[in-house]
Order: sequence, then structure tokens, then C-alpha cells
Amino acid sequence: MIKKAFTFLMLGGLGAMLLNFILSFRERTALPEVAAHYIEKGPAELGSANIVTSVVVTYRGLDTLGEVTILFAAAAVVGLLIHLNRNENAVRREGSEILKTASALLFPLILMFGAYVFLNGHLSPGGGFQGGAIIASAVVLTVLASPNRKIGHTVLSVIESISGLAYVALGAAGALLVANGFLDNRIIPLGEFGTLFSAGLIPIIYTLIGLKVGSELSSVVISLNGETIEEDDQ
Amino acid sequence: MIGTIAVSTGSLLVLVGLWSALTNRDIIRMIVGFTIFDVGIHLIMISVGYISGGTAPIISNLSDIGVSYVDPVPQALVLTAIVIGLGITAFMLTYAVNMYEKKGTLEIDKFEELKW
Amino acid sequence: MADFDYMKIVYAALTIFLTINYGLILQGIIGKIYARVGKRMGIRIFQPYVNLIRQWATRTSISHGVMYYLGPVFRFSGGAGILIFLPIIYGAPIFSSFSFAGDLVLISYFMFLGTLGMALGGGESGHPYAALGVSRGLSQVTMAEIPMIMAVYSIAVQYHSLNITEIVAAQQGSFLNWTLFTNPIATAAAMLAFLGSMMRSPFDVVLAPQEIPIGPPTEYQSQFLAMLMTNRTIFPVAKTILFVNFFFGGVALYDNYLLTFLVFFLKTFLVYMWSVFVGLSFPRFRVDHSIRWFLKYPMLIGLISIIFVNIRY
Amino acid sequence: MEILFLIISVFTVITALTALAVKDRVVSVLAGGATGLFASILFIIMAAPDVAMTEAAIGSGLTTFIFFFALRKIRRNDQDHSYKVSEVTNRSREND
Amino acid sequence: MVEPIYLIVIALGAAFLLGLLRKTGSALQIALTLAALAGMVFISAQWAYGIIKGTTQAAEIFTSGMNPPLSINLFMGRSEAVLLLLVNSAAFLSTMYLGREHKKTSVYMLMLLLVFVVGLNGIILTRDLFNLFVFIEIVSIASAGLIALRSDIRQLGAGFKFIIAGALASGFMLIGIIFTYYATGSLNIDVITGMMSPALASAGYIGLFLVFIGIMIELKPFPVNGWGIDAYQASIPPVSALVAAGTATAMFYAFTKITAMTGGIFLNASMYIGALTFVGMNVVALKQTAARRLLGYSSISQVGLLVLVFSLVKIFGIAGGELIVFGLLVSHALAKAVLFWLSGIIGKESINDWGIIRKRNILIVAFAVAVGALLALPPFPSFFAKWELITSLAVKGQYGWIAVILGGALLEAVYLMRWFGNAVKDSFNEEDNLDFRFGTLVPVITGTAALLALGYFSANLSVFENNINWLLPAVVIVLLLLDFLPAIVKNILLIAAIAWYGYPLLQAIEGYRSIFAAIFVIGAVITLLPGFMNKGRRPGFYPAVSMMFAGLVGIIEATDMLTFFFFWELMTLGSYFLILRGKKSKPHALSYMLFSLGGAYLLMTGFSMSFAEAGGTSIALDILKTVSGSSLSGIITILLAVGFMTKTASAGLHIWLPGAHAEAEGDVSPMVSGILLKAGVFGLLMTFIALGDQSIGKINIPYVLSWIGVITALTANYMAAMQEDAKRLLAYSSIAQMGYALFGISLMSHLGWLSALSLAIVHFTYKVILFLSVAGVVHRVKTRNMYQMGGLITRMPVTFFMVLVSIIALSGIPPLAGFSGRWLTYNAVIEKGWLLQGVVAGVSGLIAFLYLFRLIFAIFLGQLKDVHRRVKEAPFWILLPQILLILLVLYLSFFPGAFLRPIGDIVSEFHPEGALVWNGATAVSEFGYWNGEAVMWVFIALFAANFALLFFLNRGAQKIKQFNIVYAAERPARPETTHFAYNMFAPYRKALGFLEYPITTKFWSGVADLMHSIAGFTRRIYTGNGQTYLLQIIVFVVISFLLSNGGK
Repeated sequence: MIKKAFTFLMLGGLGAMLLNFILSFRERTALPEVAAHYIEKGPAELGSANIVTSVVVTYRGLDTLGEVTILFAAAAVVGLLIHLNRNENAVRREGSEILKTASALLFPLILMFGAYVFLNGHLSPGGGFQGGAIIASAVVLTVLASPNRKIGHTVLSVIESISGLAYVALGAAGALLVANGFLDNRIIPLGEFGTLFSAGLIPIIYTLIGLKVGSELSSVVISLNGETIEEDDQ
Repeated sequence: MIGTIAVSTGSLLVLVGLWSALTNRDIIRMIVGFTIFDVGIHLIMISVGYISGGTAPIISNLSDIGVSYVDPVPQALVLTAIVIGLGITAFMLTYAVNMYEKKGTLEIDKFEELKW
Repeated sequence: MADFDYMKIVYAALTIFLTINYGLILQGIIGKIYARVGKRMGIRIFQPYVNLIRQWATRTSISHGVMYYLGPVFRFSGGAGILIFLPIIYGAPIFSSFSFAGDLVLISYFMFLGTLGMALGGGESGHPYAALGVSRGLSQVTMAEIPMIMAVYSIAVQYHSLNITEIVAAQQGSFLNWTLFTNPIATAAAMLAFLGSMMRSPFDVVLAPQEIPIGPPTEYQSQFLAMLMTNRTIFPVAKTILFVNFFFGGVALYDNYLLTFLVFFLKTFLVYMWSVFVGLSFPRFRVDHSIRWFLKYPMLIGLISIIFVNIRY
Repeated sequence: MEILFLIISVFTVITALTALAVKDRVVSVLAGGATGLFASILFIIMAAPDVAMTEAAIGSGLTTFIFFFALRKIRRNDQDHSYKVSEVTNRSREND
Repeated sequence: MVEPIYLIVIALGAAFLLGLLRKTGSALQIALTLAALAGMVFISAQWAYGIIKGTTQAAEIFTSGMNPPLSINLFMGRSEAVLLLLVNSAAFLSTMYLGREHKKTSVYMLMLLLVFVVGLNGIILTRDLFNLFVFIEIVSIASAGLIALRSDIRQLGAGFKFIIAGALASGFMLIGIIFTYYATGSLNIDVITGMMSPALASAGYIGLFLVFIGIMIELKPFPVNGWGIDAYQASIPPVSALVAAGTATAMFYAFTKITAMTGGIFLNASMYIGALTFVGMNVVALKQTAARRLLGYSSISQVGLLVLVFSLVKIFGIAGGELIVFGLLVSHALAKAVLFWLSGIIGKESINDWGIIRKRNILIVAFAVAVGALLALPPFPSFFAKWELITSLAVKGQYGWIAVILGGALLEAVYLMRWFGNAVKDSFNEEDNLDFRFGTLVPVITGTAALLALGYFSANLSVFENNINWLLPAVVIVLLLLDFLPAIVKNILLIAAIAWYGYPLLQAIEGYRSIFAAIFVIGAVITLLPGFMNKGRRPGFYPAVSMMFAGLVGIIEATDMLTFFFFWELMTLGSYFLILRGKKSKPHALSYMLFSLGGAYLLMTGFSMSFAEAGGTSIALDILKTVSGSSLSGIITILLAVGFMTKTASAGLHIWLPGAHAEAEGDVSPMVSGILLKAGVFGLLMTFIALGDQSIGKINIPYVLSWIGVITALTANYMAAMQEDAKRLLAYSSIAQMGYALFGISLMSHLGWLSALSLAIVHFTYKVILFLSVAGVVHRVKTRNMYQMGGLITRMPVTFFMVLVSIIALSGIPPLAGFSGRWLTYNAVIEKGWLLQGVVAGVSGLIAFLYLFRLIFAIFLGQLKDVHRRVKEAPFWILLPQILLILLVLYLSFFPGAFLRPIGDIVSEFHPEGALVWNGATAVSEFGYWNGEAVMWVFIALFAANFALLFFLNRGAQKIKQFNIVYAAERPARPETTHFAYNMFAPYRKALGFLEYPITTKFWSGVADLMHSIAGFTRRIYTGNGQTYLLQIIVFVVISFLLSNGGK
């Protein structure tokens, strides 16, 4: 009880700090310089309608690469821990028939939706991460439906690796070949503003991210479900 | 006004999440606390970029200058932060599962093998 | 050494010879006094002569080893050394033969040579009592010397010198110039220290192992013993002379040689008698008692004497 | 608009508190997910559709899924191995 | 020059590629990883080399082809390049080390390692606040994964605590970042720095604070770092090594960026947090016995030190501060990595089980190097960094911080040296195996070599001109490399080296230094002679002994304070190793080292203070003279004097000496006692020559020292007399003799110094003889207890003669050389008027007879024991140096003028008044006179005459059988019953036992106990409960906020 009271007191202190900020907080009326630049010059510079996307993929592309890396690391840790504590004999309850059927039906649909989301990231809300998550949820559904079914882990990891490599390679190409720096999206023509094949590398990178995130999250889910990616390796 | 409400809500979520992480001995619920903590932070971040009456920073037409857009930068940051949050949550849960398998309990104060 | 006066060797030998005789007589007299106080007949006055000659005349074919052999040699060298480093009679070159070699620091330290030799010789005999006696003796002498060191510092500061001849010179003229009167506290401290080094009651427990029944000297016999006895004859005299020089005006060379010797005899005898007198009056201390005793009054007196000269000079 | 925003904010906080207060792990996880969902509505109001989508898909949806997979694994292991002591403590934990 | 961005590209590419290579053999996977890391090492090395050499400019890297505020930019400057090289090399080596784990962990471990390295590189390179956060998260996740490589319950628990704490810290940081963005409208560190103004700082205060505190928590400040320590302990060693060398380095660098960004408003906070961490962790570590946890404590404390130093450098605007921080950082990172790697090779949990390290000598060397680097001993970079730090702080007048830093360092020394002692001395199970293979060895050797090499370079980088003669330490290295040769060869080499170096030195050097140079050089040659006895290799001896002598020669040659201090520490270290070689010397070597280090720190402070007082430009030793008139001169004198007095073991600081000198090997004791102690005398002389007669207020420093000197002499002589152990007896005797020397110096007069210097010389001669004699005896009879000996004169007559002459010399009995010191002391005392001290000195001289008699009697006289009947004379190589020295003693005794006159001339330079007048062979002082030659002749004449007489009269005497004595009416049959040697001075003890009351020992052990109970109490904050750790972090944040925001 004393501990709780003390915790309360300390969180109160923290709250006071935050309150301090809230009290001084005034909603912005104008954009900061950099943000204004993104809004005003961004579409012309990068050719992406969704400014958030251009910020995510290009302006702050290194963050995004880091973000992908984090997910990659998290997936690796999950894989590692599950790998270290393999439990082969666990019997898993099968999902109901309805679930099975539904998942078989829904699986390609969800995949397509996911692909749509990341392919249109530069035009509308959404992008690689959201699309990837949607793809992963398709896998979740399948796993829920038939937990004992082996999913193509190898395929997943190949997709993940290749998309990751391609991402890095494209980024490096920006620094190495045509454009001005790492992760510059302008190594291919920007195309016509507002169309699917525009904004240079952005849709490609988002696709790669989508694939990578999707496969990573899927493998996390599968791992947590109790299988290791390369059981056949042993 | 919306911004202030959002900051306040975010702050409250931060505190509630921390309270949950600090007082629940159950590891799963500590992790839930952390996700709430994260959501709070995200709210605060977005509200910092919010501009009254601003629209989403998606430009449908290159020529319509003069529309007030909200700041895209915090949104980009939050996007990143959410994914990081997912990574960390997945990670914590994997730990939790493994810890449970090793010890058969999920109470944080049962994991004091290392101290002093 | 080119300008060395080789006559000094002769003088030194003469000094030693005379001192031996004087010491033997003194021993006889004191032995007699001791006995009479105890209502006994006592020895004959010349008995020490007899003892010494008898020992020198006896021969032994026993030795315990090299150090045993060297013990008496060290001992006698030490005793005789002090004697010849001392200016015995102020103004008489004959009786201050080698005093050019060093001052009172030299003499105070040279004294230990004999002690050390004796200790080592006794030690090699393998007799436990020898070592016991040495350890007691060393224990006691370290503390007994404290007031002595203090007194030495006191008078050295007082006379601004460590040179014994100069110290004696400063006391000439009137007996009021004696250190006894100019620095009575230092004298008192030194005289108490004197008791400790004279191996007499109450500080003679050092020699006690002799009584039950043998100690370091008695493991020696015949000529070894004779050499030790010779040293025991001259050593107290040398010590007494040192004290006379320090505190009682020394012995100046008068025109009348007889007077000189009379003064010499009187002063040394009285100083010597001081230890005899105390020895007759007090029972024997144990070593730890005597150590503590020396740490009390004598040391206190010594301290006062040092503070005294520090203020006065 | 502001009123709506305020109401949803209140709901957000209430679901968060629910996640905190309820005894059952599952409900708590669900409430946590709901907090995310409500927050994504707030994001939409604040003109952040990208974020809203992400929060809904990842922060709330996928995260909750992963929670359930983890919980499932824990429950399953509960049955696989019988940790007597831990079961007792677990149960007592859930009861208090 | 390869673009720095490829650092990240290569590592990430390799990590992703590994996913494709899942099915291939592990050899390929490892090869790929190592190749990637090697590439990164190459890139960073290229940059580091180029930038340091000046052939390459620092480079800014823009991503996405936009200019910085728009996009994220990276910066590759000098600091970055060097740190990257460090981090990537550590990663490469740790990966090599990890090779074996790979089988179990599949490809995941390698992926995580690469990702981890990406994170570290990113943290160091990035100039964007949010990007920094992302990379920190990468590092956090990757390291949390690496923690659990074995996935046991400890690792899982620790890893979980690590993640939740990290999540909390990054949460704070994220809030802080967005608040900062709110206040500044930018995320670019450089832009924010440029904008930073007081007004902005206050508007964005909470944001900046949260960013700052977030980074701070990542640095694991005391006391909110239980999670970090658990992680250190739980991880497998190569991972801990990587965390200690990599994460700590990168995070610290991030901290420096943030500090710059916030315009320094949190420097005060970081200063206090750093200090608290540094001291707090070192205190807590005192009670720790788990090796890796201890290393964790030490790592964190070192990071605390870095934070503290960095803050001080910034707050006080210390020039060259960057180099200071770098020196410390690099030393720490390398040393800690080496230690963690070693802990993996050893594979033992407790520091008490590290004896197994002795199975491989190279490991001990690595261990020693790492510990030395952590303790800022020469020749490591940290040594130079610390020197510059302390001097700079002194210039700024920050003596409080000097005390904190040096005090903390001393605490650190306690546990590190204790550990090292355990490793070198503790027994181990022969059957246990080391993880000794190519992959584990290469990292250790590389790290060790790098530390040594960097030391050499950092001396040149130092802002101070110094004349360190690297030839001297080079000898140590050569002997270390030649350690496989037989001892005899190495002995010849070392003697030759000393002679070759020493002979010209002795001719060139002048003044009072020449006296000590002679003692050190001649002493070195003489005391090395017994080394020829050794048939085997004698591993480790020669590096240590050469280190000590190199140090001794170095301090003689030194003309500036840095060089002096360098060699002073080198000498201390060498002698520590030497002492540690003794069989039971573990605790004594430890206390020796600690007192020496404490003393050295005082010296350092004193030097720095005088450097500051003299204007902060020159570190020449001569500037000590110029400060003699300043207001701090008294304090400087005290600091230096006490510093040197730890070496001479004055009362109160002496408790290390008896054990250390007694337990040392037979031929080491004379070195440390006869020679090494003179270094302290040398230092004292140097101090008083320069600073003269100083007072603080009304207290005259020499006066106080004179009392300390004589009390040292008195009590040590008493203690010597009470010892049963021959070597302890001699050790106490050395303390006492050094007390006389101190007293002589404190008299501050011609005669006083003459006595001290002559004592230094004669003490060297007879103490070496005595220790060697005893060594010879102990060598033969296998015990040091004197009461177990006896009667050895018949078996070891030569040794007996040596001892006899030496004790006569030591006791100061004329005619031997020791008397000169006594005579001079009396004269000096009367001249000065410090009679009471003189009395105490005199009394202690008398007490010396007790132990001298005991020494010679108990060993050589009395009855020979049955077990010793076949004992032989001491070996030739032990006798030879004694004979040489006896000849020297006799020469000095015959002709005291031969050494007193030249010394007198030297002393006259400093104290011309009161010099002796030499009248032929007679020395005449103001008070008395003394003719050493005459005394000698008289003695010889008397002795010869008496001996001849006795010999003539007793020519037939024969040596009789052993038991031909009678006592208590019995003829003894067993020698044990008649050897009176045990508790020899019982009555003395009965009367003066109070002198034995161990005030000093009680005091110091009280201090030690207090520190340990503080440690025991404090470390209870590390409850092991993750939730408590979270709460602690929040408390820390709130309290820090309140304290740092107090004024606003």
C-alpha cells in the first residue's frame, strides 16, 4: 500500500511535469519552416501527393530504414527465443470449419487489399507499414484457422530478405549512382503527379517495405504460434 | 482546443499506462500498460503537429496552395513510433512467453534471480 | 695517521692498568660495606685481586664456539674503549689519551659494544638462562637510558657542547658551577638512570639467572671469566668517571697530584656509593616493574630538565 | 467537433482505465486494444489518416493479435506442463 | 574514402542477406558477418586515419539528396571516426569470440549482432534527434535479444527488466523529442543548437529535459541502473563486452551531442549525476563477488566518470578536454571489453575462482593490462587523460572535484586490485578447463595490444611536454616477450641492461639525485644477483622487477612532474607485482597497492596544485620552487609529503609494509626494503628542497613531520622486537629506519639532511644484507619463525658473520658506519632544539637493540635443532651480494669521510649553514667532534690485543659438544627445550604492551568495514524486481527535474 501511495505520488510528479507543458501548450497556427517546405515544395520535389509518405520514405528515409530494422530485429529476437525453446510436440487445437473456410476465402482478398494499401501509399493514406500489417493479419487468420498447418516459412524469409536487400540496395543506389544521397527517390523519373507510377522510387520502396513488414510480422505470429522458421534445417 | 484536449488525453494515457506498468505484478498486464503508455505518447505527438482547421497533408492537386495543412512531420514520426512500439510489444510478449515456460509464473517479482 | 703521537698508546695502557687496580680496590671496599650492613664479616679488601689473578691463572680447554670465544673480547674491548675515549682528568693529556676520537655521543654508543659482545657470547653457550638474562637486561636498559638521554641532551644544550672536555671545563672555578647545582634536575634524572645501569638492586634482576644457579658469565670460566671480571672492574669506574665529568665538575688537574687523586677518588667513590646505598635500601624489582618505574618519575624528571634547558638556554 | 473529440477522448481514457482496473487478463488486453482504436479516431479528427490507419492496423489490431497468441501459448503450456505451484499462485493472483 | 553511409548499408545488407543464407552452412554465415564487420572496421579506420593525419576533412552526409534541416544528415568527424573504429572493432572481435554460440542460435544471433552494430554506428553518426531515438531503439532491441542468447531464466529475467526500463526511458525521450520539436520546429541537432537561447531553453525546457534524462537513463546512472547491471551479469561475456565497449561508448557520445544541443543547461545536473554514479557504483561494487556483475558495476561507474569529466570539461571550459574524455573513454572501452572476454574464457562466476587464469600466462598479462588501464596507471591512455584532467581542474581551482574523482578511483582500485590478487594467488582446480581457443584469444590479445600501443601514442598527444624515456618501459615489454627464456638468461640480460644504462647515468647525474641514482642502480645489480639461483624460467618475475627498476631510474631522471608521476606509478605497479609473487602476500600486496595509489593521488593533487599556482603553463619539477611563497604552499607541501610518506611507510600509513615485505620472495624483500623505500626519501627530499620550511597557520609542517618520524621509529622498533617472524622483524625495522630518515629531513638543517642521506645509504647496505641473509636461512630451514631456528652459526658461519656486521652497523654502535647517522642526529637535534623528538629517537634506537639481539640470537645462537643438523651454508648467489655489500659497509666504516664529505657538499647547496668542518679524519660540528678512523683503529687495536691475549692463553681450547651445559640441575637432551626465543621480551610486552595496540590497523580496518557496510546497505536498492526498477527510474526523473529546475 505504501508502495502504491509512493508510486502515485511520483506519477503525480510526472503528471505535474506534463501539466506544465499542457498549460503552456498553444495550438500551432503556422507550420514550422521545415514542415512548410515539405508541404509547399514536397510534391514538386518528390512527386508524392501524400506528404507524410514523402517524409517517411524520403525526407526521413533513414528513420524508416531504422524502423524496418527494428522490426527485423524484433522478429529475429522472437525467432531466436522460440528457436531456443522449441517445443515440437505441442498439439494445437484446430479452428472451426467456418473459420477455415472463411480464411481460405479471405486470404487472397486481404492480401490484395494489403498490396493496394502499400502501392497507393504515395497517393492516399496508407503505405508499406499499414499494408504489411494487413498482409500479416491474413496470415494470422490462416494460423488461427489451422494452427498445425505448415506455412511456407522459407518463402516468408526469402521474401523478407530479398525485399530488405532490395531496399538497402536501392537506397545505396541513390548515394552511389544517379541521385544525390542515400535513399533518394529520384533515381528514376518522378512521373506524372498523382498517378500510381509516380513519385520515383516511393511506391517501389513502399512495396518492398510492405513485403518485408508483412513477412516479418507474419513470421512473428507464426513463431509465437509455436513454430520455428527453419525446422527443416535441423 | 482540440490540440489541448489531445495533449491532456495523451498525458492521462501516459500516466494510466505507467500506473498499470508499475502496479500490476502480472507481466502481461504490465505490457498492456506499456501499450497504453505508447498510445498516450502518440497522441501527444500528433497534437503537437495539429493546426486548427488543418487538413491532412495529402495534396490532391499541385495548384491548391492556401489550404492549411497539419504538420506532416509528427505524423511521420508517430508512424515510425507505432511500428517500433509493435516491435517492442511483440518482443516483450515473446520474453513473457519464454519466462512463463521456464518458471511457470508471470509475476514480475518472481524473477529476481539477479540482484545486489 | 702520520702525525699520530704513539705515546698515547702507552698512556692508554697506563690508564687501563691504573683503573683496573682502582676498580679492584673499590670492589673490595664495597663488598666489605655490603657485608657489614648485612651484619656479616665480608670479604677481605684485596679478595678481588685474588679472584682475578686466580682466574687469569686457570686454563680451560673448553669453548662453545667462535662467538663464545669472541664475547669476552668484545666485552673487554668495549669497556677499555670507553675508558680511553674518556677524558679522565681534565687538563692531563696522559689521562685523556684518545678523547680526540669522539665526543660523548661516541662514548654513549660505544658502551653497547661490550653489551652486545657479551650477549652474543652468552647466547652461543646454548644456555637458556644466558639468553633470558640478556633479554631482561636489554629490556631494562632501554628504559633506564631514557632519563639518561634526556639528561645528556639537557646538559649538551646547557653547555652548548657535546665535547666532554668542554663540559668539564665549563664547570671549573667553583663547585657552584657544577652541573649538580646549575642543572640539578638533569643531574637527578641521570643519577636515577645511573642506578639502572649499575646492575645493582633494585635493578639487578638481570643477573638473577646467575643465582639459579648460573647465568651468562658463569657459563664462562677460567680466562674467559677473567677477562669478563677485568671488564667488570673497569666498566663501573669508567661509568662513574663519566658521571663525575658530567655533573660533579669532573676532576681537574691540580698542581698537587695527590690532591688530584684524592678528589678523583672521593668523587668517584661517592657516586659509586650512591648506587650501593640505593641497592642496600630497596628490594629487587621485576623487569616489568622496573620498566614501568623508569617510565614514571625518572622520565618525568628528565622531561622537566629538558623543558628547563629549553627555556633557560 | 470539439465536443465529439472530447467525448471520444473521455472514452479513450475510460478504456485505458478499464484495462487497468479489470481482473481478467483477456479483458485487459482487449481494453488496451480498444484504447488504440479510440485513439485512432482521435487521429482521424486531427487530420492524420495515415497515423489513424497505422494505429488501427498495427497499434491496436496486430498488437492485440500478438497478445492473444502469447496468451494462447501460455494457456496451452499451462495444460502441457503442470506447474503446480505456479498454477496456484496464478489462480490466487487472478482471484484477488 | 568510402562514404560513411556504407557502414550502415554493409551491415544491414549483410543482416538481410543472412536471411537468405539460412540454409547454408554456419561457416558461410559467420564469414559473411565477419566480412561485413571487417569492412566496417576498414571504413572507420580509413576515416580515423585520414582525419587524424589531416589528409581527409570531416564529412557531412546528406541522405535523400536534401540539405540537412529537410533530411537527416550524418556527420563524420574526428570523434566519430575514432569511436566508430572502436565500436566496430569491438563488434568484430566479439563476433569472432561468439563463433561457437552460433550453432545453437541459428542465424538469428548474427542478424542481431549486425543490427546492433548498425544501431551503434547510427547513434554515433546521426545529427537528427528522432533518428537518434530510432537508433537507440535498434540498439536496445538488439541488445535485449543478445542478452538472451542462452535463454536461461536469469537471462530472460534480466532481458525483460532491460526492455521495460529501456521502453520507459525511450518513452520519456520520445515525449521530450516532440516537446522539443514543438518549441523549436526542428529535429536537427545542429539547427536546434544554433537556435538555442535562454528564452528558447526555458520554453522548451521540459522537452529538452526529457530528452536529456532519457539519454541519461540509457547511460544507466546510479542508483537507477539495476536493470543494466543485471543485463551485464546475465549476458554471455562477449555480448557484455560489446555492450560495455560499444553501447556505453555510443550512448555516451549521444549524451555529448544532446548536451551540446541543449546549450549546456543540464551540465550541472549531468555533473552531479555522473559523480553520484561514479562514486556510488564503486562503493556498491566493494561487496560484489560475481565477476561479471562486478564488471557491470565498474563499467557503469566508468561511464559515470566520463559523464562527470565531460560536464566538468564543459562547465569549466577546460582546454583539450576532448582528449581527456577520449583517453578515458578509449581506455575504459578496451579494458572492459578485454575483461569481459576474459571472464568468458575463465568461465567462472565468482571472482574468487579466477585462479584458473594462471593456466595461461598470456591471460594474466591481459588481465593486468586491463586492470591497469581502468585504474589509469601508466602507460595507458587513461593515465595521461587523468593527469591532464586533474591538472586542468586544479588550474580551475576545483579541488572538491579532484577529491571526488580520485576518491572514487581509489574505491575502484580496491575491488579491482583485490580481484587481480585473487586471480594471481588463489588456488584452482586443475581439471577445470579454459575456453581457450583462437576465437577467444584474438580479441583478448588485440585489445591488450591496442591499450599498450595507445598509451604510447597518447603520451605524444598530451598537451604537456614530457621527457618520458620510453626506453625504460620498452625493457619491460622486451622482458615480457622473452619470458619464455630461462631465468639465468633473463637475469644476465637485465643486469646487463641496467649496467649499460646505469653507468653513463651515474656519471652524468649530479646533486642529491646522484646519491639515489647510485642506490637504485647499484642496488638493482646487486639484488638481482641471487636471481642466478633459479634453474627454471621464473615466469613473470623479470617484467615486474624491470618495471620497478625502470620506475626508479625514471623518477631520478625526471625533470617534469608528468614524467616523474609516470615513473612513480610504474615503479609502484612493478613492485606490486613483485610483492604479489610471495606465497601469502595477497592481502598485503593489496594494501600496499591501495596505500601507494592513495599516496600517488595525493602527489598528483600536490603537483597539480603547484602547476596551477605557478600559472598553469609549465609542469617542470622546478616550478615547485616557484610556488614556495604562494598561499597554497603549505597544503602542497603536506600533500606531497604525505604522498611520499605512504612509500616510506610512516606511522599511520605503514600497515601495508610488514606483510608486504615479509611475504615477498627472498630476493624481492631486499629490493623493496633496501631500495624501493628510498624512493620515498628521495621524494621527501625533493619536496623540501623545493618548498622549504612551510607552515600552515601556526603549525610548522616539518615540526609535525619530526614527531611523526620519531613516533614511527619508536613504535616500529617496538613492534620489530615483538615479532617471531624474522622477515616481519626486518620489515618493521625498515619502517623505523625510514622514520629516522623522515626525522632527519624534517630537521631542515645541514646536519639533519646529512644524517638522512647517510642513513639512506647505509640502510640500503645493511638492510639488503640482512634480508638476503634471512632469505638464505629461510631458504635452508624452510621457516621464518625464529624460535624454530637456533644454533645455525655452526652451519652457516658466513651468513652469521654478515648478520653480525650488519646488526652492529644498524644499531649504530661505533666503529661501524651506522654510528655516523646517530652522531649527526644528536648534533642536529641539539642545533635545532627539538630535544623531545631527539629523546624519542634515542629511545627507539635503544629498543632497536632488542630486535637486533633477537634476530641474531634466535637464529644463529643457542642450540641447534635436530632437523637442522644437515643444513648447508646459504647458496653462493645469496652470499655474493652480501659479501660485496659487507665490503662496502666496512669501507664506509673505515672512511666515513669518504661518503659524508661529498654528501655534505651536496647538502650545503641547500643548507650551507651548520656544515661539518673536516679536520683530517675528524668531523667537527658546532657541538662535538668525531674521528671515525681513530675509533676504528682503537677498536681494532683493542680487539686484536684482547683476542691475541685470550687466544694465547687459551690456545688449546676445543669446541665441546652441544649439550655440555647444565641448567636447573639437569643436562638437557632436546634442543627445543633450551632455546629461549619464543616471546623473548615478555616482560617488555607486559610493561609496554599498550604500544602494540593496533590503532592504525583498527582505524584502517574500521574505514574498510564502514565502506563495506555502506556498500552492503546501498546495494539493497538493487532488489532484482523489474517493477521497482521502473519506479526508481520515475523517481529519478522527478527528483532530477525538481532539482535541476529548482530556480525556475
